[in-house]
Amino acid sequence: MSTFEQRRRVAFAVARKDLTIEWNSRILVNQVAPFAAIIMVLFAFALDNEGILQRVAPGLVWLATLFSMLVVIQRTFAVESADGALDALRVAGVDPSAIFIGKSLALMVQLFALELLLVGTAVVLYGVEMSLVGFAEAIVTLLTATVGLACVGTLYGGLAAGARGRETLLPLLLLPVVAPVLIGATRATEAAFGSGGAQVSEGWPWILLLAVFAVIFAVVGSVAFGPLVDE
Amino acid sequence: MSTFEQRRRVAFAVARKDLTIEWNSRILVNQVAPFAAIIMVLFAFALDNEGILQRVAPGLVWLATLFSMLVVIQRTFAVESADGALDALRVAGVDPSAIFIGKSLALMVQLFALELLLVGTAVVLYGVEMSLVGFAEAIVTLLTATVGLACVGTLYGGLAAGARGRETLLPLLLLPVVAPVLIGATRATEAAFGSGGAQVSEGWPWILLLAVFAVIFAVVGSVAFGPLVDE
Amino acid sequence: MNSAVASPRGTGTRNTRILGILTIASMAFLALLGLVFSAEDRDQGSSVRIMYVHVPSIWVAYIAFGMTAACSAIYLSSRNRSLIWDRFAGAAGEIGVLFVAVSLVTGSLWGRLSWGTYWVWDARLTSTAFLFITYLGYLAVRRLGGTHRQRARRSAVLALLAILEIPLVHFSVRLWRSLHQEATVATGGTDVHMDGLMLFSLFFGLISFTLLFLWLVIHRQRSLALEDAMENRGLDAAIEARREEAVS
Amino acid sequence: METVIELKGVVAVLGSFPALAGVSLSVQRGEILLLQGPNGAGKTSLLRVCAGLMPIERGTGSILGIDLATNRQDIRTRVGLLGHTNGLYLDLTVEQNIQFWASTVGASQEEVANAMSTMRVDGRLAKVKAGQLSAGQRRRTALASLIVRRAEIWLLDEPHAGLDAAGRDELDALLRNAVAAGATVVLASHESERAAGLATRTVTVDGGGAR
Amino acid sequence: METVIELKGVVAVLGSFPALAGVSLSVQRGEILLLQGPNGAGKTSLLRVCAGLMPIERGTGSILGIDLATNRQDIRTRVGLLGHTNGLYLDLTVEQNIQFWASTVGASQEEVANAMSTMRVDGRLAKVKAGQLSAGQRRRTALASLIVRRAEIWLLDEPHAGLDAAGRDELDALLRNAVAAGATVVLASHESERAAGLATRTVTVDGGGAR
Ligand code: HEM
Ligand SMILES: Nc1ncnc2c1ncn2[C@@H]1O[C@H](COP(=O)(O)OP(=O)(O)OP(=O)(O)O)[C@@H](O)[C@H]1O
Ligand SMILES: Nc1ncnc2c1ncn2[C@@H]1O[C@H](COP(=O)(O)OP(=O)(O)OP(=O)(O)O)[C@@H](O)[C@H]1O
Ligand SMILES: [Mg+2]
Ligand SMILES: [Mg+2]
Repeated sequence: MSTFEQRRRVAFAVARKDLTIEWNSRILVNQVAPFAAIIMVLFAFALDNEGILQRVAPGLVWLATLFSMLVVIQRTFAVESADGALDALRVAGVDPSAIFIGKSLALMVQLFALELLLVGTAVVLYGVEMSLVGFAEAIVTLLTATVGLACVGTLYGGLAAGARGRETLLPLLLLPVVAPVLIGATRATEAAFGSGGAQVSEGWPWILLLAVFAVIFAVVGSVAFGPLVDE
Repeated sequence: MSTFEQRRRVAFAVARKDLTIEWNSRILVNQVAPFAAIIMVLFAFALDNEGILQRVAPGLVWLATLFSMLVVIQRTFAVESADGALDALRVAGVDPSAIFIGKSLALMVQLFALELLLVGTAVVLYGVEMSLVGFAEAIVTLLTATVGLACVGTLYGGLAAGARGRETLLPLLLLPVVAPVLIGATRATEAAFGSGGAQVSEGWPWILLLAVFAVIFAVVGSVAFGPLVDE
Repeated sequence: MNSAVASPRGTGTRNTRILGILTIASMAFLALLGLVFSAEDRDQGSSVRIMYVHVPSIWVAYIAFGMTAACSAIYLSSRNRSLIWDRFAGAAGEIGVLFVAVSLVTGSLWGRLSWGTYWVWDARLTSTAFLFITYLGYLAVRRLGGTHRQRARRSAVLALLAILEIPLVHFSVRLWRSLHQEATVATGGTDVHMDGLMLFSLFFGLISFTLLFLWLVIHRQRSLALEDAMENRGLDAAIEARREEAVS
Repeated sequence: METVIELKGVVAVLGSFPALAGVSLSVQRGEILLLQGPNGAGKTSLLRVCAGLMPIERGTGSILGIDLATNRQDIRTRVGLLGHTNGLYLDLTVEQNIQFWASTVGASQEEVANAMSTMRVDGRLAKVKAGQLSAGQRRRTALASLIVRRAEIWLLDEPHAGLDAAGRDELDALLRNAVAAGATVVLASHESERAAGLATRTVTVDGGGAR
Repeated sequence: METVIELKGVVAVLGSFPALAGVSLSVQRGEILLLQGPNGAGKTSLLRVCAGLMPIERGTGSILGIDLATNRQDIRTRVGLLGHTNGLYLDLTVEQNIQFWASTVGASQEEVANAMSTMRVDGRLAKVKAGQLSAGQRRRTALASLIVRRAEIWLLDEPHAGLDAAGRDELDALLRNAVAAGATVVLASHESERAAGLATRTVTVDGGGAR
């Protein structure tokens, strides 16, 4: 077993590597972000009748986040398995929980950037007006939801990465689990945006739910990533 | 240039190969279909307030089709590039338009099966009651929309297949182009379902639009696939 | 376990046959209770009889998934990692999925009768659907391939994660005010508003469904054991054939 | 003597890097030409240019008399390339893979069976998915599906790599037969002794040029 | 003499196929063991079992005294494997790839620089993305990142494949140095002459067994 210090070093190395890959290839900036924006527009096409759109804006933000997340996770593990690097990682004896933490961290950074963009788009397009407290609440919602999503995404992404046909196993595993995040984050965002007359204060219990989810999956992920991915 | 007979043979060979791959790996049946069903559930969950859902059911069917289509296309080209088979196809001098037609055919079969499932789900879940004419209209809508989607999906899927980071390039290219299909198919399905008091007869103009789209992309695809994918 | 493996004719033993007869008898009695003896409901009329299938089957599904998780935990923590625990976990998972399906179907039929629609996107219904999907995912991962031990370890971890979904389903009604019946029986409170016979029938249903579940699980576990044994025998033959490949 | 490959001052770029920096080469029908040279010299790029896969930036070239700059699609129907990757469908069995290539060119069942037994991927292996094969078995399958494509020019990138001792001999025999039947072979290889015994001429590629 | 690899009747399956059908093998510290045998014999599988990547179904084994059945994670920190694939991140440059592996084991900048110059992927190549390298250059990069991992047992699957003539000599020298410094090497190869000159002992793998 590796020491705490070692594990920290490896986790940071992994996170740095993933962010460097993003930096070298600019996939997130050049492709995922526009993709997410297009999703929001598509929703508008499919759903716009009689002002439904304004009411469901927070839900759309989070749906778009989820779908983009699928894409980002697939990419982050495609990178690992393209030339057998995941095998190399495993045989290098790198501590699985350090891999988990590192990849989750990198995913968090990327997701958070994406969500800021999506929320910003929603605010501008739908003319949302937020109070200062609402703004703070929105940021806290983004942060807690992101931690949970990144952890659970990394966990199941890793499991699906080894399997043939991984493009499709991942969503099957992931979507039922992230449903609570979707609800919690949507309700909290509604509170922050004040959609449909919601009060800012109504958001905090949902944020608590998000935090619980994040903690559970951060802990479970660190422990379970090894057995799930390694064998 | 190859003769018509040759081209037909190659197109069927390609389609057969793609369907055999699906048969060998059962990805569509075991994973995409559940994925599509989950999407419908998630949408419903994120958007359900005050009966919005019933009204937008046809839109959801088509959104779910689109997202599953992305997955299927990615898979169909991942299979080509996993071991450089696309290069092998190109250097074997296989007529690109035959590849295009073959892959589109296979995609049509798969998409159509998927859509039947989704529409079936919607009918059961939302308690849609269709007249016989409505039923016929729904089938025609599925068929025409599928041809268009399969053609445009194959075209851009092939273009994205060569590129690094294809997981994200494809949706970016594809989603804006299929927006018209999304609208047309949704309106036609609304007419067939009778959602929001729509009449069955209102659907046919939309189906015409879908047919025009299908024809355009079948023709453009046969011509443009070579230049787009080859270079 | 080995007795089942040794007998090539089936997975039954004397004990399971007794269990099977018990199950059938109690099912028959449950049918009588539900269809004949118990009264119609004041509001719901005859359709309330669906309850005697709907509610026990979801509860038994909880039991099944609980068993999957427990067997998985035992598998992971035991020293010798006996595969029998993995087979019990898998068998219970499969049958649990079956029971959730029964509950979903009966629930939506009931919904059609009492709410006028098969399905609404209410928290209880949706979370039940997610539960169903989660365990479909569990079964999919069981079929991913690899050695028996890989399968066992991977799916055991997943089972421990999946069980977290159950409290979510159970408390969903309170978390999100919903159309669906609030927990009326399993609240631990004293004010149960059900007529005595109804309540009895419900609990009797729980017992008979549990018997059915046990009976199915034992058979399924044994047939899984037979499958594994067949695979082992197949492996012996395959090893022989593989050795022949050597050109020497 | 008929010239089947003719390149003059060909420059071909990858990204912005000139993988080929002015190659001139001419190959006659019936030759077995060996390309040698250090890693990164441009051997793979040269083969891909000849296969019509990589466009040329400067210079002129023709393959089997067809112009490289304008008519690459026609060239491709007449050459066969085995690259560093095998070009197999990993979810198809060995037999299905070869059948697929056979049906694209209209080859008969007999040719398929012959190709499979030549590369010894018949018997048990025929029904194994390509994704489950060992490295050498994949290489053999790729060669078998090349055989059914009946190319006039065989372009082979390190064809011996991964093959076992018997496979190497089988490959050499196969290439000699193909040449006897009128084909031309260009192969890149780092195994100088083995390849030199097979080749009728050796060209050294280095720094994007050929000598 | 210290035994670093000890396998007894090991069976390992891929899907339901016994890739190893009862292998017994023991390797002493300081050996350079060559695995030979036809395609599909089980060489790759044997190396993956020794690396702790592939679980064993029957039999017993220990690597560096650590039990293979129960403690694979601990084995992995002490062995290094070069498989048929290179295990590179194609979007990272050569230098970033090697740096990454160095930082996972805590190797110094000097070791990184040394490894890169040993495998001659320094200079221009250091800043090229791994995905843009030629086949041999990738193999070199993979070897360089193996060097910084400082394994006690080197497991190499056809390490010569793809390397140019100079690279082969460099690799041989590298392996001899590693052994002199206390490592053990097991390599699979089809290039019998070259590998036989390097190896101290040869084992033939065939039909999932070893002789
Ligand atoms: C597809 C539709 C339905 C689904 C998926 C569903 C699901 C469930 C679930 C998961 C439970 C167990 C709750 C728990 O204790 O954790 C349950 C209990 C119950 N359901 Fe349903 N249900 C459906 C429709 C209905 C309908 C239409 C009715 C009656 C109007 C109904 C009445 C009940 C009752 C009375 C209980 C027992 C509640 C308790 O005591 O805890 N359900 N249902
Ligand atoms: N985008 C790029 N930027 C810089 N250099 C590049 C780029 N793409 C390719 N290269 C270089 O182009 C050359 C390609 O060479 P090629 O693959 O033809 O070599 P090769 O002779 O086949 O080598 P090997 O024996 O290793 O297979 C390599 O030196 C590679 O580093
Ligand atoms: N799922 C499967 N079904 C049937 N056979 C399989 C399966 N998976 C692997 N195999 C077989 O297992 C063997 C694996 O051998 P391995 O890769 O260890 O061979 P190798 O000695 O490395 O061969 P090479 O020299 O070609 O690299 C091959 O014969 C392959 O066909
Ligand atoms: Mg090369
Ligand atoms: Mg091998």
